[in-house]
Amino acid sequence: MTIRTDALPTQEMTINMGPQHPSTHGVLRVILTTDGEVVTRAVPDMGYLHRGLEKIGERVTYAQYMPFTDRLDYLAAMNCNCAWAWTVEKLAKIEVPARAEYLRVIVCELNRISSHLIAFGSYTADMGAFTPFLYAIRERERVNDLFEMLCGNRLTYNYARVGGVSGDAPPGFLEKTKEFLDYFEPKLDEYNNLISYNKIFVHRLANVAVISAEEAVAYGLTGPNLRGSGVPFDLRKDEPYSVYPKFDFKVCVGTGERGTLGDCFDRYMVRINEMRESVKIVRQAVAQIPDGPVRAKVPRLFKPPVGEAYFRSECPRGETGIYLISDGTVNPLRLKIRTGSFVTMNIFEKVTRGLMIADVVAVIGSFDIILPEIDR
Amino acid sequence: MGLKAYLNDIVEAVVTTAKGMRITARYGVDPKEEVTLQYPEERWEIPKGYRGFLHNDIKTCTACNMCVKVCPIDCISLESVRGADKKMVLCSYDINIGRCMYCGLCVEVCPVNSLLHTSGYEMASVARGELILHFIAAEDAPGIKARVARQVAEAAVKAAAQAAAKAAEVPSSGTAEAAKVAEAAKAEAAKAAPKPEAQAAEAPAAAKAAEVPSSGTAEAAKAPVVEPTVAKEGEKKE
Amino acid sequence: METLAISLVNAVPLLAGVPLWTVTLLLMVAVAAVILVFALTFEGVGSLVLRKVAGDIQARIGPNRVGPNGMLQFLADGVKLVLKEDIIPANADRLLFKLAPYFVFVGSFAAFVVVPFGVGLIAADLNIGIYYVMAVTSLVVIGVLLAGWASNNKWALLGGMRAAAQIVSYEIPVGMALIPAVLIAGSLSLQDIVRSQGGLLGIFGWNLFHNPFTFFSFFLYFTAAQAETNQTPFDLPEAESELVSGYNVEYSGIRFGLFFLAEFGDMFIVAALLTACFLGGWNVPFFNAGTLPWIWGNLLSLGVFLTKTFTMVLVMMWVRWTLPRLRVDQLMRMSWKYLVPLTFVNLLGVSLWLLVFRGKGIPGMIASLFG
Amino acid sequence: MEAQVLFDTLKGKFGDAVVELQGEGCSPAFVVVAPASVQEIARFLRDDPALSFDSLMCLSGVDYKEKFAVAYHLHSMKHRHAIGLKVMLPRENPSLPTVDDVWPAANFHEREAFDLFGIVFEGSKDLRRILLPEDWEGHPLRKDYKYPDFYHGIKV
Repeated sequence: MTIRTDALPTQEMTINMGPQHPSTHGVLRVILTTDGEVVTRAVPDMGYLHRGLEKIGERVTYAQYMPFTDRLDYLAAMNCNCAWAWTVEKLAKIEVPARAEYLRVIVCELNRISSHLIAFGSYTADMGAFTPFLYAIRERERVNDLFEMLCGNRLTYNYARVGGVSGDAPPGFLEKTKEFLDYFEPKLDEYNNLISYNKIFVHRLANVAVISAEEAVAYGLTGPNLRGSGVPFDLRKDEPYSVYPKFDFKVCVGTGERGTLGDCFDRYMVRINEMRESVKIVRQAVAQIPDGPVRAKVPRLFKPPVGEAYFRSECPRGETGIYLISDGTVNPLRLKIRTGSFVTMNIFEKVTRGLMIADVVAVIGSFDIILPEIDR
Repeated sequence: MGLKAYLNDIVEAVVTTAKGMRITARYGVDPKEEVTLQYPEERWEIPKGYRGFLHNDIKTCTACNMCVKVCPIDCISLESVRGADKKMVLCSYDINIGRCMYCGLCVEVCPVNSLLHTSGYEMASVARGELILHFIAAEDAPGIKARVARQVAEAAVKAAAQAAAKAAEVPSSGTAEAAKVAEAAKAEAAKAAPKPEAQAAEAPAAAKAAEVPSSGTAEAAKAPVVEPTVAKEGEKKE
Repeated sequence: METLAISLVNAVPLLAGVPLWTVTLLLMVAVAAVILVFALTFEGVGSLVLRKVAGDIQARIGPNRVGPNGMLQFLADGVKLVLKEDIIPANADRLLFKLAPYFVFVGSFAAFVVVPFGVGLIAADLNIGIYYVMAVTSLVVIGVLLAGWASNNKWALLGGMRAAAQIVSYEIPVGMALIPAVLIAGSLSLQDIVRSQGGLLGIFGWNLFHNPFTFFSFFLYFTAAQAETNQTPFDLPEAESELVSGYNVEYSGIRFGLFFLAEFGDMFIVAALLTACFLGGWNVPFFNAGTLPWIWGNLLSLGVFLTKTFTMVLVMMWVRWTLPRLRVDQLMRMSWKYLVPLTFVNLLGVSLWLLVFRGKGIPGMIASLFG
Repeated sequence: MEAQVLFDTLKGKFGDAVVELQGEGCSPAFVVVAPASVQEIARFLRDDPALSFDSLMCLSGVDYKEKFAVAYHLHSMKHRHAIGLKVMLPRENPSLPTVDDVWPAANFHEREAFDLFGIVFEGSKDLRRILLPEDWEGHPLRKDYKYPDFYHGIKV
């Protein structure tokens, strides 16, 4: 799409997109300056969901902060739970029982599946096909059922604990997990047939908002958005934590199969393929899980030593890095949460220049942002 | 764009559309694929360990205050007085379930397992005040306080009397120790006594207002308890 | 209509003193009322069916609370729409804002006039039937554009502009794709077109099977008509996930209801034209309904026509719930680079065919081979 | 790359601008540098082929009660090593040069630090409040922040 600048003089129009808009994935507000349908500038305006999670962290104890991490990214609460637990454990050098680590990996990967399902589903809904969204929700409900069985809640799990997890898997959980994986794996091919390779869908996504590998690194993109640009960087592989080194899986990267490397379609396809890899990881974890305790002894009045730790883990929306400073009291001195969505929004203004309004929706969907993570 | 690519485009569009339509048609005609749960009539099986509304069994609760301390958002409030046997006696226990986020930390720390999650999850209310669960009715608190105070006073008097008797029993020994014990007991009784009296002076009025029978022992059993099946209330209100 | 009026005056002695034009007028109003009731019923039922189909396809149930199995949902929806507060935005152009829904509704409703429901069931068998439909449905553009502009909402304006661009560009492939049927029948009247597909060939007498080019015309028209009625994948003027709700975003209550009804009306018109021009219309296969007594003949042909039309409506819904949406520039490209050239090639093909084979179709030729 | 080696390299290159190595209890270790030269050092860290810290993982403002600090967490995609960079700032009028032309990723983080701590990043291309409304008073993550009772007449 080229814009003729020598055409008749026209006036630019400022449009307010959001905070109530069906496809801004929450309360994101974008101030669009458009020339007809072509966006000349799109400035994101965030903060509508700012709850001061970092400030809250300074007045609650390390254990009490766990439920708040659920609210960090409600579609991948398990990953945030575990990220917090791993950070505190890194700071206080706590050894976690092997079974707990396996359980954490299982729930993290299941949550990654359910989060990517929402990403896939809401993306297709943004593109105008509502049906795949409901199929995705259907599958996600099954994951929620599993989590409900495990920890008693369907959305805000609060499952991980400093030093382990809140409870062992109930009998039948691992079997049901396997059942789900068997059910879920063929569905991915169905999605690909239904929508991924649909001509219209491909045309909407391919060659839109291309981000080169250098740009992606410079702007600090992480997770599927970085891998969509062809950078094979996955914290689970490259900075292994927990028991991830024990599993065999592939790092999915964009290939530019239907357009340019680093376009919306690549980012979308990375997520679809990652679900397959997550299935693989969960299968291995379920097969290998050892017996034993699920919680290390952590004093009730837990005081980590004075120190600072930065821990990053691979969440569905990119790297969630927690920078934690302890002054030796029961409360953290400062914690900063660096989330994938927040950093991704930095590049938004750059990539949306010159796209059409419908493409802005495609870009938001392909970044798979979630507002609580941006606003915290 | 060559003619071949042009025609290819058309063919691809038709083929992929047909593929998609085959899948949607399959779901469309297969009634087994419907996954909707007709909620008020059908319900899913609630697993063990479901984190629903909180319920505190105040008969087992030791008023240890752990749940209040661990709650990240301060939705539990508890008031207790020290009873005659040095144990804490609850006089109010409120949970604001409008604020509660069902994280389960309080249940985890409860040493006597009196605080538990129920499987209730339905509650509709028009006023926020209704969302505060009172496990001990607010009007019973003064009565309980008065009763405990009376018991403490009685116990103190008894202890003093016993100590005095003990002291009297062993006058012949005449050791300084026994005298000391007696002295201490008296002092304790004296310390304990005035306070309950002062409270007792206030208590009758409050007790009358609340029409709590001062029969003492019967009270504990009578103390109203919020039923665990809060869900029922919600249904009734609907 | 006038002939009907004359026969009515002759038949009923009571009307002898009444001037003929009064009777004609009254008759017209009566017919219009019947069609309106039919259109409204179809639109209501259509919305219910749409939701049911959506439910089935999306692995859920769909509306099932109002009435037995949710059958009365559309009544509830209608009552809700009528009773809802009618909000006009403070800075809207009030007159145009109020006018716009009527334009849209009239545009879609007026097309019902020439729909050949049965052997004799047609409100007005205009000799320019197809052109009339195309002209009248274009009125929708004006309504949509007015709605978008008068709402004083930028999203609505974008929706209106998209609708105008879209409907105007797709008018050409729609017209071009219908011309083969006109060529074969040698008339623009829809009744004539339907009659031309009757005869002893049964379903092979349909224009769909007349020759390869008409076969393609059917699909070309289907695609272009989807776009003209703003159905997914061409629902850009509404584009829920982009423009929130497009041109009707500021409308509520019955005004919104009119847009909503018009949408289903358009859907019916497209399906009816598909049926009439390509699927043999009300022709009962291997049977001439005209030979039956008036009432039975008409009922039978009406049944056949509605069955075919509803099937087409279902297919449209099926497509709607499968495909994603195109982008604006892709929509334009699809019209001007794909549909317009293809329909022209097609038209050329049909004309040549008719010239070479003297108006005979493939099934007709095969039939004449066997005597 | 060892933090000590990196510290020595930086010390040799920038002298007094590099203050100390904060390794105790910190992971990753921090190199504390003077505020004025942070941009220069950042550019060196990014461009030096042996270091090539091309990715800024995180940039956080910190309130150490007596002082403010800005912590940079850097990572190299090429060499897969990480280091922290820290700048200590006075409580009054904390300001330092921006690094958003070194790592574009810094922009949002800097805006956040400006928003929640009031740390000014000089030369930033776009330094506005990011999470709080434009007219919010105070910087909430400061330890001495007073919670307001009302915002535009709405009870907070």
